Amino acid sequence: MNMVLENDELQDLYRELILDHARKPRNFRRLDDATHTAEGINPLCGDKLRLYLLIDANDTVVDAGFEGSGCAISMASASLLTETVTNISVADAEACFNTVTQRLTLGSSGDQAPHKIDLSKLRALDGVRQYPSRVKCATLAWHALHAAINSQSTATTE
Amino acid sequence: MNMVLENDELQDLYRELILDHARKPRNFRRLDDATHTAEGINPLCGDKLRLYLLIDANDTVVDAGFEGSGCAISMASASLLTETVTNISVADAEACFNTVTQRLTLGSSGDQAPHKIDLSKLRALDGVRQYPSRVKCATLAWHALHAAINSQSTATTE
Amino acid sequence: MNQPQPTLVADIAACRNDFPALNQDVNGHSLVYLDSAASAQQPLAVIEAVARYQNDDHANVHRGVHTLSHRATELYEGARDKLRKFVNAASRAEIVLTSGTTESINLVAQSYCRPTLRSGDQILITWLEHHSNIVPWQLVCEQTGAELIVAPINDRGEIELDELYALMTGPVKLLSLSHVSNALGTVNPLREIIDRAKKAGITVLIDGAQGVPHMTVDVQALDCDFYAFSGHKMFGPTGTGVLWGREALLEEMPPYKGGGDMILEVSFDNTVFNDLPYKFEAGTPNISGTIGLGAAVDYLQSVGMDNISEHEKALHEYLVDKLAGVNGIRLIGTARNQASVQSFMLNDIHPHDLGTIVDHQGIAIRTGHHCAMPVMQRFGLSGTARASLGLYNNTDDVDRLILALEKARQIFA
Amino acid sequence: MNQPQPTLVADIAACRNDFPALNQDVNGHSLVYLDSAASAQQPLAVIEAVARYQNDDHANVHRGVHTLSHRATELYEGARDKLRKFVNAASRAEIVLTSGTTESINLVAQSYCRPTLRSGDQILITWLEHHSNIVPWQLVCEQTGAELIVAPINDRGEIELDELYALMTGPVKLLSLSHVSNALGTVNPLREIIDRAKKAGITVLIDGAQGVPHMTVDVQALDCDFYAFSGHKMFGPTGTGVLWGREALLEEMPPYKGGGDMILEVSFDNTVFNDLPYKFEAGTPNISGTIGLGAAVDYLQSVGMDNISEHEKALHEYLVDKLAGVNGIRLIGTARNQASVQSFMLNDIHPHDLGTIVDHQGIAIRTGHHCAMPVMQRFGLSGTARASLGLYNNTDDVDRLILALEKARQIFA
Ligand SMILES: Cc1ncc(COP(=O)(O)O)c(C=O)c1O
Ligand SMILES: Cc1ncc(COP(=O)(O)O)c(C=O)c1O
Repeated sequence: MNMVLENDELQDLYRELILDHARKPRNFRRLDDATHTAEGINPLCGDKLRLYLLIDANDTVVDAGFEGSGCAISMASASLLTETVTNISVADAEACFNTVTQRLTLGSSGDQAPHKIDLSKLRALDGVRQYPSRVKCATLAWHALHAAINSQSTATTE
Repeated sequence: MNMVLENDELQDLYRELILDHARKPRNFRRLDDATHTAEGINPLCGDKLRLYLLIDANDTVVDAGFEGSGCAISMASASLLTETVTNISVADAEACFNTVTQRLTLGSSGDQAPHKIDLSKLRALDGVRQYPSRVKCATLAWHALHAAINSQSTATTE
Repeated sequence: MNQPQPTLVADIAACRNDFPALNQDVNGHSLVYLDSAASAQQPLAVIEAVARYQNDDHANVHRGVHTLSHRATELYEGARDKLRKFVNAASRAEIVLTSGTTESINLVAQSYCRPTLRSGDQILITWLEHHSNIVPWQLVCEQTGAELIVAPINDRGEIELDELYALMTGPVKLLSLSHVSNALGTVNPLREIIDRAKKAGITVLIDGAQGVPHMTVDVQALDCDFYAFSGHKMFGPTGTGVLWGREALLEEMPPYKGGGDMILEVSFDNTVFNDLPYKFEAGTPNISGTIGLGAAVDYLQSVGMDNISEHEKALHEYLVDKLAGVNGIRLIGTARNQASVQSFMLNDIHPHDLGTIVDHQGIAIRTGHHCAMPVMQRFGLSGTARASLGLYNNTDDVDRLILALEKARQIFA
Repeated sequence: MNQPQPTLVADIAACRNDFPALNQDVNGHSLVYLDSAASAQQPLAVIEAVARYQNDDHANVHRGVHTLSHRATELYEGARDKLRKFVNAASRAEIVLTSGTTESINLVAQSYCRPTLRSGDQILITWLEHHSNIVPWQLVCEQTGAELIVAPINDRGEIELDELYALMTGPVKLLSLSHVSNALGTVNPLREIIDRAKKAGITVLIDGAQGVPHMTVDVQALDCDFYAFSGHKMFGPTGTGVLWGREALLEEMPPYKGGGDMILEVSFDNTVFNDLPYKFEAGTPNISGTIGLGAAVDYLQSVGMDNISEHEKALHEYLVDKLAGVNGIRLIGTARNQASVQSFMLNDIHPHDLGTIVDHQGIAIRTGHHCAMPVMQRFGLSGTARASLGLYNNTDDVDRLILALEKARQIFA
């Protein structure tokens, strides 16, 4: 990151990890064989993304991808999400949803996710808490995850 | 009038002449042979009156009457009106309308009415100027007069 | 005065000082404001909340990432949360912010009734209703061919329950009923009526314009389907109001108005409406007014709705006693359960004249039809004089009114 | 800065001090407010007019004979008179007070169009419009079977006039068009367009939400049929607005909402509607807000609309020049006639991120779709950043924005 940021908070929001995932989102692709999918809409800005999950017979998420456009925060969050939920059970994915959204909205420590899942990268999103109007950007993909798992077609963050 | 009125303004509004006409309105009757009629509605209070005019071939008001209910001010004003416009020409009646409404709303001296018509009794209504919310009560019948002469069916004072 | 003073709730006496408008002279006399049923005065806390918002926090809501927009949104949505708690709605999605009771009722008429009513269907109201709870139904009946039917009231100004229940046996789709009559003060037995309506499968809207200022309202306990009220009658700003509706019903209703904020997505092929409650809130809302309304809720809760009810009940009894002592007074509205709203006539003095005479002595009462012409017709009157008591009134106010009425009686003697 | 300072209208510089909200720090920097197109700040004169009314004069309007009710009515109707002069309406009957532009447009859609449109009829709008000037027409088209047709815009954000005129040859009943685009700042050539529409027998509504804050509006000179605008964009309170309409058209239209004040007489057999403008004003209006709006008109007239236009034009040129110096800036909206509203993109930085970064430096800009998604679609964007300049902005504000954009560029380098 460029050194013009004399300001800690802004630096905290746009961490190198976030900017990296925003520039080069992982799993940015449509899953043609998706078993579950949902759209996330942020009415504030009109941004939309679509999340795809491939869930197998053992209720394991075996693949995840997304498409759409959005700000650095929402793109990075979606990208990190797809990495996080691949190869874990649906129940664990739902636990991740709870942990992440609670951590971002309530600032709670969020110990709902099983310890076996490494959520440390997602700490990169924590800077968003200082920007309440941007929390919705960070949680958008996660709401879409929750919707997809629960077979709803759309999630909004209002 | 009772002597409890220590206050000039109130006394000015409820002059003996007003109270007398309000208690015993003159020409309070329907004219079955009316040639012109109009209703006056005061939306503020819902009061209504209907004015009847009998206008002959020479454009003279040969008879005037009214029916309806209202406050002392509107009843007295209607009563005085019927006395004033009987046996004058339609043009003079319209001039009286202009004079009276202008005197009450603008406080202008109102010299539009021909001198031959005696409007002195109508000065009893002048006290209403101190009560802007009541001016409409005093002008209601006059607006009905104007409407009747001009073949409109209703006049409102809003 | 040889009557004992009623026991009013002690702390409430001090509330009067919270209302700057009451501290003024009118026509050379200190103001006695007995017109709260038309519109209540505002406590300083409300006036200041609005001014503070304008001075420090104003921006448009919902749409911006900048700090002021965020602050404005938090304050505005915070007011919604307060209102939700105030009427005990199950969720904030059920609190639709409107410009007042009238708009809330029109919203239900146009979005709930208009798309579904058919010729042969009926809407049921009562003779007690305010024009805002009559005309919207006349309009939608004309638009749909449905029929408006009306339950009568008795000489005390109470709904004839037997006749109301008899009417419920017809093809009635909606009952719309006031919580408290603004003209007569009648408090309707909502729990019982709603119960009967539910059993008959009838949707129920309560016009709560005169309910919320006087008593605790719990929409879940009432078990109605819609509850409408205005900010300005509960010590908040004009241009604000609420439609509470059951989420399941609101969910099914098409939007009322189109515009910004009520959509998720607009294109010329396909427009997607927003979630509740935003689906019903098109355009920039009354942000400052709603924030003021939130402050009014805080104020009411700090005084306590039960204290307010108790105070007003005692003061209303005092008023009725005193009026009874004035020669030529006829009370209009003598329901067994009555809020602190009292209509009356004095001899054959037209209410308008009465209004002017008491105003001349600094006393504000309302005179006329109170936007309830059918009630007036029911009593064979074109209007009444009405004194309505709010939490800030006291026995001195009543005494001043009585003296002024005596003077009027003498002028017209 | 090596550019010469533009010549701004001298007195206007001092106006900034009239706006208390501008005198604050946000995120540790003095506030630069560049979001007036979303909602303008209020001068102290407006804030105080509202507070003064609440402190001294509040009561319900139109219905009372007592002194406060009379004062409130005079103030409220006085605001209507000011608004009439402000847009040069022929009579006060033509000034319908609403809660804002959105409601004004919905009123026309529901009361003018809905009763008369038939399947086969068309409503014509443009790609420039705000959602509030799109969705009401989508709703009424769905209700009536009429068709919504849309004139395209070019790459500068100007309406393609030839195509607009070609569309006018169809069965078009109404043209609804913005005065000024809120997303792109385009000032539409109204005189010419209205002329063509009139010749084709088409009724014309102008969405003036972004017109009135920036320039003199004369509805008679424009010769349109309806003109809609909002109080909060012209330095007045939220929850206020106007629908100006030609008296002859308003006269024919059925009421929009039912309720108190819009009737002369209510009975269960026969309800008589009130005269204009009251027929369209059901229920207790936004009294305090409208009085504040009257004060905003006074304020604008004391500054002078021509001075405002001149100031904003110079400042907008300055902004465009400065933006041109920022590496990676792309202006969205480059109409030849443009108001002081400027959308832009900076490299591929998402507007949301840009908004947060400049907010962090105390600068409020709007980011997103600006309730004009079709405009965004036209430019292949999901949103833009938008700086909108009001009479209180100055070159320092622009300079601060430019510095903040440089910082954003570097973060995302
Ligand atoms: C061009 C235009 N039209 C309509 C509107 C809607 O105005 P309001 O939200 O005040 O109803 C706006 C502002 O949001 C606008 O900019
Ligand atoms: C019982 C009742 N219903 C409805 C209304 C209408 O309320 P508003 O004028 O605030 O819309 C009122 C007050 O005027 C009322 O007293």
